[in-house]
Amino acid sequence: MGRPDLSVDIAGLRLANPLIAASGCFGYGVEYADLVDLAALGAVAVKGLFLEAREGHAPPRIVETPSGMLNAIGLQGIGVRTFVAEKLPELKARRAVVIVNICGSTVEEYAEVARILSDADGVAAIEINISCPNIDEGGHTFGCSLTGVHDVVRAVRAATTLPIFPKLTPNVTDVAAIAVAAEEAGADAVSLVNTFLAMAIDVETRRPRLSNVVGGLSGPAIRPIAVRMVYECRAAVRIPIIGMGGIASARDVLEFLIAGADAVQVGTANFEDPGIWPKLLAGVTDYLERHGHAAVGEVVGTVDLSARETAWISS
Amino acid sequence: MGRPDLSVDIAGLRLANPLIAASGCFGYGVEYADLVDLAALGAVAVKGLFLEAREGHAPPRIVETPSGMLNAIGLQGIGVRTFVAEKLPELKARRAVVIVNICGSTVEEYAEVARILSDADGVAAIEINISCPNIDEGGHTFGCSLTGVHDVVRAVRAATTLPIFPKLTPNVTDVAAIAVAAEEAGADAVSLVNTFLAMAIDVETRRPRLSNVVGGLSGPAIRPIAVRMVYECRAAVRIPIIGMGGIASARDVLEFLIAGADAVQVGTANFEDPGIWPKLLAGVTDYLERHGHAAVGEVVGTVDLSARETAWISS
Amino acid sequence: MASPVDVDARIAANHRLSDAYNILEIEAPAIARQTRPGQFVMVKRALGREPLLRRPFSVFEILRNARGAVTGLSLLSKQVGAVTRDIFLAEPGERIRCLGPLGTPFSVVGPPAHAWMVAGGVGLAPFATLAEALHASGVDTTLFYGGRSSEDLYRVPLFERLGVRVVLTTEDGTRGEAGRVTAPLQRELATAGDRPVMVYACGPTPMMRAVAGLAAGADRPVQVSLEPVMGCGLGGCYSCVVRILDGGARFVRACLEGPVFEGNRVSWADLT
Amino acid sequence: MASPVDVDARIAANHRLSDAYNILEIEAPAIARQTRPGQFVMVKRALGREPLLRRPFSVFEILRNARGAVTGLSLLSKQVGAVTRDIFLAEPGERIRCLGPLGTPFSVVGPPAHAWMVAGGVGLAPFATLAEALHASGVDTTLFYGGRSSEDLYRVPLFERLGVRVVLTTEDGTRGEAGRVTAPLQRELATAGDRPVMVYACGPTPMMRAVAGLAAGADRPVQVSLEPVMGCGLGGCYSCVVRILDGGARFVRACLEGPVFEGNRVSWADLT
Ligand SMILES: Cc1cc2nc3c(=O)[nH]c(=O)nc-3n(C[C@H](O)[C@H](O)[C@H](O)COP(=O)(O)OP(=O)(O)OC[C@H]3O[C@@H](n4cnc5c(N)ncnc54)[C@H](O)[C@@H]3O)c2cc1C
Ligand SMILES: Cc1cc2nc3c(=O)[nH]c(=O)nc-3n(C[C@H](O)[C@H](O)[C@H](O)COP(=O)(O)OP(=O)(O)OC[C@H]3O[C@@H](n4cnc5c(N)ncnc54)[C@H](O)[C@@H]3O)c2cc1C
Ligand SMILES: Cc1cc2nc3c(=O)[nH]c(=O)nc-3n(C[C@H](O)[C@H](O)[C@H](O)COP(=O)(O)O)c2cc1C
Ligand SMILES: Cc1cc2nc3c(=O)[nH]c(=O)nc-3n(C[C@H](O)[C@H](O)[C@H](O)COP(=O)(O)O)c2cc1C
Ligand code: FES
Ligand code: FES
Repeated sequence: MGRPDLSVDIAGLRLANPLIAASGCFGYGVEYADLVDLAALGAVAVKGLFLEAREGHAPPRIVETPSGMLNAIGLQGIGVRTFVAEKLPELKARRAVVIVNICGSTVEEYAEVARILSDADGVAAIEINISCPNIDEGGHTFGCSLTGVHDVVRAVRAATTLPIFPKLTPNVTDVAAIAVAAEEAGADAVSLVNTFLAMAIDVETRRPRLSNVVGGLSGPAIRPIAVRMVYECRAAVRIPIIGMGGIASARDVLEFLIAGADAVQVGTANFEDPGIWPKLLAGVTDYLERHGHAAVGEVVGTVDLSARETAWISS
Repeated sequence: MGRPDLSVDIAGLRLANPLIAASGCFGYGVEYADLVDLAALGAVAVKGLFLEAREGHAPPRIVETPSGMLNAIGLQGIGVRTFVAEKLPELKARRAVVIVNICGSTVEEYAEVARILSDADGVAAIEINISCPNIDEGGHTFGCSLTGVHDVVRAVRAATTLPIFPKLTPNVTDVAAIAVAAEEAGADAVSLVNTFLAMAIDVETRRPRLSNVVGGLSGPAIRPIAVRMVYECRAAVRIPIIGMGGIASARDVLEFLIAGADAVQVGTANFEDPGIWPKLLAGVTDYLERHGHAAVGEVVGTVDLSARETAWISS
Repeated sequence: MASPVDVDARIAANHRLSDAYNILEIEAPAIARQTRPGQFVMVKRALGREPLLRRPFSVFEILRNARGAVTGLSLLSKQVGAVTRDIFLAEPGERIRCLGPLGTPFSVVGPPAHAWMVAGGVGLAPFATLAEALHASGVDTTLFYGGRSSEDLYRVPLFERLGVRVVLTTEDGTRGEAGRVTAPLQRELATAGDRPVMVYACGPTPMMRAVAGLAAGADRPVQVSLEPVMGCGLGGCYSCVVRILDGGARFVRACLEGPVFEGNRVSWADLT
Repeated sequence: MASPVDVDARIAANHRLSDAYNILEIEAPAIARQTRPGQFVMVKRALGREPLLRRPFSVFEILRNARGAVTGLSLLSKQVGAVTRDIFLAEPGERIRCLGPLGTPFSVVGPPAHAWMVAGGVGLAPFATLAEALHASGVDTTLFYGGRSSEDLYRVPLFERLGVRVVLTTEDGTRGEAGRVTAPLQRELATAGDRPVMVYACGPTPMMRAVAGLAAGADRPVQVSLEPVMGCGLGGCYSCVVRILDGGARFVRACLEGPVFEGNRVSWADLT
């Protein structure tokens, strides 16, 4: 048997492997070009973009918590047109598969940003951020209601023929229902999860440790909740799922795939170890070989619910 | 100035200090009687009780995750009458302040369990578990909807004159709205948070690591989300709040108090260190003294949102 | 029973026996003095450090100084994950958090009964203290001790010094009889005649299940030391339950009612 | 600029200078060879270990062997939390994860300009490499170095060997002039005449703000090395932003455009 096939198909978009750099954790991708072979990633999801440039929140913007971190960057960004003009050409030159994470204060803004990206050269797909918990206009309000999700996805669907991946918030009672709403409104896949709304306080000063008071929790701490949400969504929708939340090892990648994700994103772990990508790839490849799989797709959604049985193991 | 006053008043129930052993993490209390001075705790919240004895889920029932653990105990329990007959007398003899965590498959069962406890001798308050994520009848369904919360709290309110503390699930879009529903239905205080619905998979076998497939995430991992929820509820209700989720040090206790909790519960950390109680108390006392507080209540809900200003500090 | 104590104990020595096994000697006399055979301790490297929860370990030896005074205890550990790795790498002089003694001990037979201890790999751990107690009461004792290979068998002379007859097996035949430990046990059960025999077993669940079956078939009582996952060791969390058959099947906490159970009480079909 | 490398570097030595300060020598020649004055590295004890994120540290010295070949670099660290504690406790032979060099370095003046370095406490860190570079180009250099007490002042001879004139202050008067480091700076600025002077500053934010103000008042250029919280050090997270005044106020990433900034570009009112 040859090397297993790592490529995945996300709604017609073929990726060389299921590893995607998570939005907001990899700048515009170009920052990492010297350290990471962008063409060797499945794709790069760039930082969330509004129509216009945004300043973001005042620092402190991050704070570390047990096995995780909070961020309230506030979607600082250069605006979609500047991105297309200044960053996209370099990403293209580096042969990166580019997923653009888009934001909007209104349904119309989402649609407008999507239209501009459709006309640009080198965008593979659009991830619709309806889940940023840090800013009032970050789509979180859209992302928490079935009609909000439906309206935004519908509008973006009408604005572009690119694959569209709404990115869901975990801060809801029933994430599977939200995923269904996204699917019905025309999503090609769903990304989940964005960060959990959270807070940390400096007890000596009694000030919130983020200038924005609240921020989003990411990192290994949230992984078990994210895995559960992917598992729930897998049972609810037919479209592909891009899973994420706390992935820091090949084992974690496989956990998401087995739970039902067709591809994964890695965010926070890239901060700790920008050299993580080839390690994840090697670990996944090794697993597929050990388990006799010809292609990575064979492990997607394979949670085994049969009764347990144990073999005799001496010590 | 003398030693600060650590006592707190939760809806007329006076506790010697704000530290409560969290339900399900301290057995029926009697298990710890040799190791922990039960009378020195603010209170003991005993394991969730249904009307009848329950077997609970098959093992494995717990699994560790980054800075946290999942549990799916499934509310194994001896039933409320056996508790009253066999455990309550010893708790009373040890001078423990006893909060009984109650469960029900129906609204009527909650009310019936509450009635039995009202007639018993030595129950200080009832915590209404409408938030156990591990079992279908664990109240999670009640706890996720405004009307469900309202119905259960109303029924228990009618059944007892003991203080009642509905315990809220964090697995909802708007926990503050749930807290308001509980308040309006007659709750004397609210406890939050219960555990986050989560999942872990053994990637080698592809089996869920819990026999119940999903379980509840507790421990330091969830603390930033729990603190945010306490902060949100503080702004929404007037009744006292009993905060919890990942407390493992005096600093963490203070973070919850500052966010708006009148008292706290400690669960998972007690597994790591059953000797944690006097340390927490000493740490809180030290903080109050350093900050010149005469009473612990003075720090409750004191998040400072004023603009930052920094002093000159030479390195 | 006396109450457990939680100590931040100094590590006196670490004997690495192979790439996987080690014996850690720790200065915890307050625990060691109270420990009875089959009891365990809950251990982690340091409070506040990942992983969060402690792990259960049988007390292997009670350590004494030259004058016979109890100085501490040792653990026989096999590396399988994070905490056993910490235990493997620990250096003398460092500290380790240790809570115990915990659990219900073996019931120790006296003469004329014979004691047959059946150990699989690291399942040897609870038998050093048991062998001492049996030796003290003059019980005729045999240890059936099996592993995958000779790399799984340690400290045999310790038992021989206590007058224990030792029967070794390895699955790969690198030491003792080739095959599983149940083979010599089965043979000897068949030929034991009417001597009263108490069987004690500790090892992987399938091995204990097999031993319990053999003992039951030969109408011999058997005590097994089970190893469920334990979150607290104190009865607080209800994670460690084992399904017990008496009085209608029900889950009991192995940290309190166990880890030692009579083999015929255990619902083996439910043990994974 | 060359690209940063991430190494699992061996610790060659750990000089504990007090209960808080230490100098850690690490074998990372691939980083050290590329490092320019004012650049930093992102450090943590080991991958996969809490705390999750790396921490930024200025490269203190470039280490060389007897033949002058670069062997590594050192960090001057002050214990304030988890990672600086790990750095304080690290033992020779152990390893540390180190990514660098990162950031925009100081712009190094040449003669006839004089260089005045102003350091507060651990803010001394970026000045050893700067002093070397200034010494190599024959720049007349002064170090104004202040701390709370003599317990905050270290490695003065290192600078003196490079021909640096050193002016010491302590707030408690236990070493050098009593008071803040800005006092002698202010005096000398007032009497510097028409010599061209470049001021470099690193230390607590309020100190740097004061130094930038004094320099601006005396019409001298100033470069400050800021210390915002950094999540990645590579431009990925946008956590490290500093508000800059040119072209309308905007946030720029200190890990890429800094940590060194011209003092008059910084919006000091926004720095906390
Ligand atoms: C009463 C009792 C006494 C014990 N005595 C000893 C002893 O003397 N020496 C010794 O080496 N071990 C002993 N064990 C087993 C020991 O507790 C586990 O090996 C240990 O918890 C593993 O911790 P870890 O952090 O190294 O591995 P983890 O990282 O927690 O786990 C590694 C792998 O082992 C599996 N695992 C962990 N614990 C168990 C378990 N209890 N049962 C089945 N699978 C498990 C996990 O699922 C995982 O796949 C005892 C257990 C009990 C309950
Ligand atoms: C470019 C750069 C170079 C640096 N060079 C050095 C150096 O050479 N030597 C040195 O000792 N330190 C240096 N620092 C500061 C160093 O990064 C912090 O002291 C370190 O991150 C603290 O980590 P910790 O885990 O020990 O503390 P933590 O546990 O993270 O924090 C402890 C306390 O310090 C506060 N804190 C942490 N980091 C900062 C910060 N950057 N600004 C303000 N408050 C903070 C936290 O809020 C907390 O209250 C540098 C920082 C930057 C940005
Ligand atoms: C600093 C930071 C910035 C982020 N910015 C964005 C963003 O712009 N758009 C978005 O959809 N998600 C954003 N996220 C969320 C991540 O893409 C990801 O969903 C989340 O961090 C969980 O994955 P992780 O645990 O691997 O980091 C951001 C996360 C972090 C930590
Ligand atoms: C093993 C275990 C059992 C629990 N059982 C109950 C229960 O019976 N009733 C309940 O209301 N909460 C139960 N909980 C939730 C805790 O009371 C608490 O809300 C949660 O664990 C968060 O606090 P912590 O992070 O301090 O553990 C249980 C938690 C654990 C870990
Ligand atoms: S281990 Fe917690 S109850 Fe037994
Ligand atoms: S530290 Fe991440 S962008 Fe600067």
